[in-house]
Amino acid sequence: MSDTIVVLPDQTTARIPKMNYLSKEKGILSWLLTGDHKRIAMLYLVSISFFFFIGGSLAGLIRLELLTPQSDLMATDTYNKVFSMHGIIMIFFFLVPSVPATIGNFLMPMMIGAKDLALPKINLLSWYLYMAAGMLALYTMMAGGVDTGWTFTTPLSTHYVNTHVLTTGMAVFIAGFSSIFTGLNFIVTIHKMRCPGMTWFRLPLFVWSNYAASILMVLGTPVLAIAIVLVALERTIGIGIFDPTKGGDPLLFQHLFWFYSHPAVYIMILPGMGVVSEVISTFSRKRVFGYTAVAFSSVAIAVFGFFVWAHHMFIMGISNYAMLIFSLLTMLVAVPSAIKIFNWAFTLYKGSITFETPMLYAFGFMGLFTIGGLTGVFLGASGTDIHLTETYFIVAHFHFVMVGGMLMAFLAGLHFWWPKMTGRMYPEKISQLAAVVTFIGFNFTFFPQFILGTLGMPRRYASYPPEFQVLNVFSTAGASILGVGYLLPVLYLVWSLKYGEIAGDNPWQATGLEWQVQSPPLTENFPEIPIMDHEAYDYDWLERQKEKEVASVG
Amino acid sequence: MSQISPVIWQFLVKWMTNFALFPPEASKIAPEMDALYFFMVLVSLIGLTIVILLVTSFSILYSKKRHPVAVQIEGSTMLEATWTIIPLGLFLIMFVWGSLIYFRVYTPPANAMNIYVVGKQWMWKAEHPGGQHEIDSLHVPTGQPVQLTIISQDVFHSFSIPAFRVKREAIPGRYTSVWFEATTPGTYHLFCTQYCGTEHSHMIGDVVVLTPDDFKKWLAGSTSGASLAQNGERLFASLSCNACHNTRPDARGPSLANVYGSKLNLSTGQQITADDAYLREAILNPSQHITAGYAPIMPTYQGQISEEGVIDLVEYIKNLNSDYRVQQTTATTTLLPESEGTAGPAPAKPGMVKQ
Amino acid sequence: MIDPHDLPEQHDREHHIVSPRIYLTIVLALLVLTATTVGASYIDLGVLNPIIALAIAAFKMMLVVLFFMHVKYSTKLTKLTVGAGLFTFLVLIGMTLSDYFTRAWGRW
Amino acid sequence: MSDSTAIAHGADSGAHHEHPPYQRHHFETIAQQNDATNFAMWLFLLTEIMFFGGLFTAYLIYRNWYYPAFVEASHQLQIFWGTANTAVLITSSFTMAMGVWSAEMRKKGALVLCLVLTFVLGLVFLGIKTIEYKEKWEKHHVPGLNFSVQSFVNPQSDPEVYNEYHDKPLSLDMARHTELYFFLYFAMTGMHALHMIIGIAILGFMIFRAQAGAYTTGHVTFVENFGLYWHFVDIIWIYLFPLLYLISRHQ
Repeated sequence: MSDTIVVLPDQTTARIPKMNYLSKEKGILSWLLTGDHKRIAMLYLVSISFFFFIGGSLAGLIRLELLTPQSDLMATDTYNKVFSMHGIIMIFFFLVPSVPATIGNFLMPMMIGAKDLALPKINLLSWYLYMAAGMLALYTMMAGGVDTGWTFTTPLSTHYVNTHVLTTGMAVFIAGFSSIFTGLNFIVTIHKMRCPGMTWFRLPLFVWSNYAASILMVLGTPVLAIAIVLVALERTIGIGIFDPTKGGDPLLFQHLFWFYSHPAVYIMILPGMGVVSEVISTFSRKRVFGYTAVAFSSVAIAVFGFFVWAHHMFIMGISNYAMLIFSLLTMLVAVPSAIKIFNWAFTLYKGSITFETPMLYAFGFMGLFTIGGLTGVFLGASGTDIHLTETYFIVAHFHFVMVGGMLMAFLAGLHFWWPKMTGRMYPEKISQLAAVVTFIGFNFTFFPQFILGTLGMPRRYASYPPEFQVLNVFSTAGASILGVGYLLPVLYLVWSLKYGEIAGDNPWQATGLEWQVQSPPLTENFPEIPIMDHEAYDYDWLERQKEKEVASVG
Repeated sequence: MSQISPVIWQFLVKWMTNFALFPPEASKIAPEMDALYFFMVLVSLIGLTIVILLVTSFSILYSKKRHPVAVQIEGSTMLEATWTIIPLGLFLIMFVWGSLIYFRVYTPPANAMNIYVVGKQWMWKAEHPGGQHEIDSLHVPTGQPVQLTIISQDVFHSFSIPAFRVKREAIPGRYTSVWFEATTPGTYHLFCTQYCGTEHSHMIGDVVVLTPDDFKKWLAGSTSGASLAQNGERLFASLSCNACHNTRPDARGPSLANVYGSKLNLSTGQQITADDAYLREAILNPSQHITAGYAPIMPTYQGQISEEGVIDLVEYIKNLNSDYRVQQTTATTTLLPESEGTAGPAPAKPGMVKQ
Repeated sequence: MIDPHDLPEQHDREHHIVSPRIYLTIVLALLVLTATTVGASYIDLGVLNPIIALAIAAFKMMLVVLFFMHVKYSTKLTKLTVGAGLFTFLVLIGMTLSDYFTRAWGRW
Repeated sequence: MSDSTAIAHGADSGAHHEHPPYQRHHFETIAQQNDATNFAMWLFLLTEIMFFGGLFTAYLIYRNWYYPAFVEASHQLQIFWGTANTAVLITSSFTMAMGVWSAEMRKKGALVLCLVLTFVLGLVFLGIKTIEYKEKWEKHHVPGLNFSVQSFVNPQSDPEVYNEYHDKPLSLDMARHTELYFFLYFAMTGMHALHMIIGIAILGFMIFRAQAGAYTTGHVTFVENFGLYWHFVDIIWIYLFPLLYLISRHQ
């Protein structure tokens, strides 16, 4: 018995299908004016990768600076700008659009048996907004940057810094609308475009989790938009709404900001959870354990996600009573994540598991997200929050969730669907190596930061007391390993565009509708609209399909 | 060993000699918080171990080589209920435990010694009631609950002492408080943990914990002459507060003797305890805090007194146990113009009063 | 209320055309309510003033949403969407205010 | 929202030729398309609710904190103009609803008339708003740019308002907080007016298209969705009017 499920067509005779969404039209205009969700997904993929590497380089600079206790590589204000831009770019220009706008955009219509998203032009508009926002952010960086941190805390951002708060704010505002439009498009598509027979409980879990994330995008982002507008007005004409000397409450900004930015964490992680559900099911040849529980836990996270924002403000002067409510609700929102982790683990039970790259990344996700989630409880319990918040503990916590969770999931998804997107396989061995390197590098980078945080090292410090140096050196060393781990996929994925093996329709023997059509797919996805006549993750159905094909060919 | 480059060698030496894994516990609350912390670490480790064990054992047992055909399982309500309820229970324990600690940290005991802390870009200024000022450092005695009344003059800062496990945001325009009781003499880190602008990482200092005797010596050795209340008294006089706040029968303002800690009936019908925050608000935004029976004639002092000046006034009012002091102050005020040679009401320049 | 023969094209069975008579009734009701709310504001009712004004506003909103915006005749999905919007709106306001109101209660 | 044009790179499959020209390639039926765009519009309105939600929250908080300032500041608004504007906007909502009905009934003339009426009423609303804004500017009630607390520390200096309400003078610290009221007033009504302006611009475009007969061929989704938007803007005003103008008249 071989230890892989990959079934590739005979490489000597196999060809990439002549008609596909990539070859349909040529020329740069056909890309820039496209309405095709797959092409827009590719546009997004290129642009978010670009921003990821900018944000990544900034992270590299941060780690280099922190190699020594003094602020010797950069002046403190440069350091402040670097970490601010790192946060802004990574969150608004990479993590929020990463899985939904690329993988989600590409696959959502195919998974539910539709020809496109419901609003293709809005989809394209969303990308243009994203690019406009991105360019504005880049311009800001060139023009001198911003040093408010990604949280734009008032009154610092409104009255006390002289950097480009307005342009950055505008960039975030526009990027917000880009993500509103993506979310809106997904919700409409999932509600209205499902093919015959595709009931809610036959949807792949990837669709469920993107649906939950979309709800958060649509309902949360506008509040961020208004908060930023108010900051801009406060900064330009001094309206006093966040200015304590005029009777305003600076904490109100944080209420509005975190009303979006806490759900934003779920916007970032939920689609990643969807990817992991798909990958784990495919590589263990089993239906996801407790499909309904996993589906509803996504929705539960989305709903509860709106009730917990003030846990970012426990020590910042919210009332003790409000603290009690928000802390309690925070504990509740941790439960659905726990459910997911255990359900994934039990999906493996009595499966038939293989260990291709996406599966390795998914395992990485499970381990790191478990740590990230559990350390979140440290911060949700108000007592320990006092000691741990605003330190490297919180930095480590959200990097475990965002980088260890989301980025792992993104890479899992990218490798998993790469054959579908491009028609070619990525090289397996080196990508497995990259997955392992990433995992090791990640732990080296961020685990020491938990200890640093417990020791009390504050976040956003350009210099620190010398006794923290050893752990910081570890962290920086790990970051260089992590950097290699991220660089490798870029190299071999680009390489594979030309030299990768021809993948065929369904290299993983997966059950999703997207795998039942050619790779790369046609512009209209399906020659004719499919009819869903089986449950999601029905591997027996797949077997019967194959037998039928063999019979008909024979 | 000689092959190892000196840089790495230095690093190893440093590691062996100067490597912290856990912060010192130097306050009464620290062990309590650490108990919860280690409980959480334990729960996390168990949870993580379970997940890792499940994943690795299933990966070994049910790899494609050993287990070529998957057995389809729909799910198990029992199991799912288990891993819903057990984490929920644990999380709720952590919630209750955490909240208890939270309330302990933020509810100062009645006998706490009060120290005022003003945060500004980019320094901490601590003011002891006896008038001792410190910049970027804080001297406290062991065995005595110390309450910090914190305020920021500009942006959000956060006063953090990791060794005590306490931290509190310094908010512009509002007093916050935190308390601790130091247990071990020594010097500990003091950080600003809320990002506050360019020199954020230099807004650090030392917390020096002394034995009660040493602390007394330190207090005696670093006094600047006048206590906060005395400074407040002078400010009270120079702002002519006593023109209204006195005990004369026709006084336009309420008498402030023993006002601190008492319950006041406001003109809005609310009842409020006169604490530090109330006194501060009543000076800066008087019209929202009128005592019942008085006309809203008090002018605002917003923008005229620095935060330090307000602290002096608050401290003065706090210590007003009888009207004797006010009358004395009244007497001084009448003397002031001649004695200081200034004509008319002295301009309320806080800088003049406090340096 | 509707005459099925009036439908120019029955491309959507759920599509419901509201007759002008209903629109007219609603707009008159809205104008009357506006007059009422302005009138009520001239009478001193103490705490009741804002309550009445907001209640009337809520009622007006309901009329607009149900009839002008056809939610009364729409699918459950539309109704759910409207409900979800109101719910999140109330969460934002309610939970933020929960902090502000309890701050005045003091330390414990 | 421009769902009435087929997208440029649509599928060229011959199976779709029997569909009406306004149906886009990726929808199976026109009903599905209408449903989808209608639902999308509703979701867009949800984002709008949340957008205004932030402002409403701020308003409620500060009104509670600085009640006397908010009361006296709101006395500066003229209920007459507010009421007139409410009536104008409600009527415009009615004409818009009638427009949707005309489109559904394929009455081109009626549709154009309704749209033009809505357009005009929208402009009237903005005109009245301009009168009010201008008065605020003249009385130095524009926060940040042109603000003075004169009318509140010395109400008699403003005889028109004083004769109606007999406001007591506010102390300076409270009077300063009227700036917050006026900011919220300008932010909320300004944001609302911005939505009106966008709506009026789209209306102008629609009038031309309607004259060309674009909406009276049985495909009314665009008009319908625009109607939803217009009614939503109306609803925002229905709340702004009592909150800003009315509820503090007597306090």
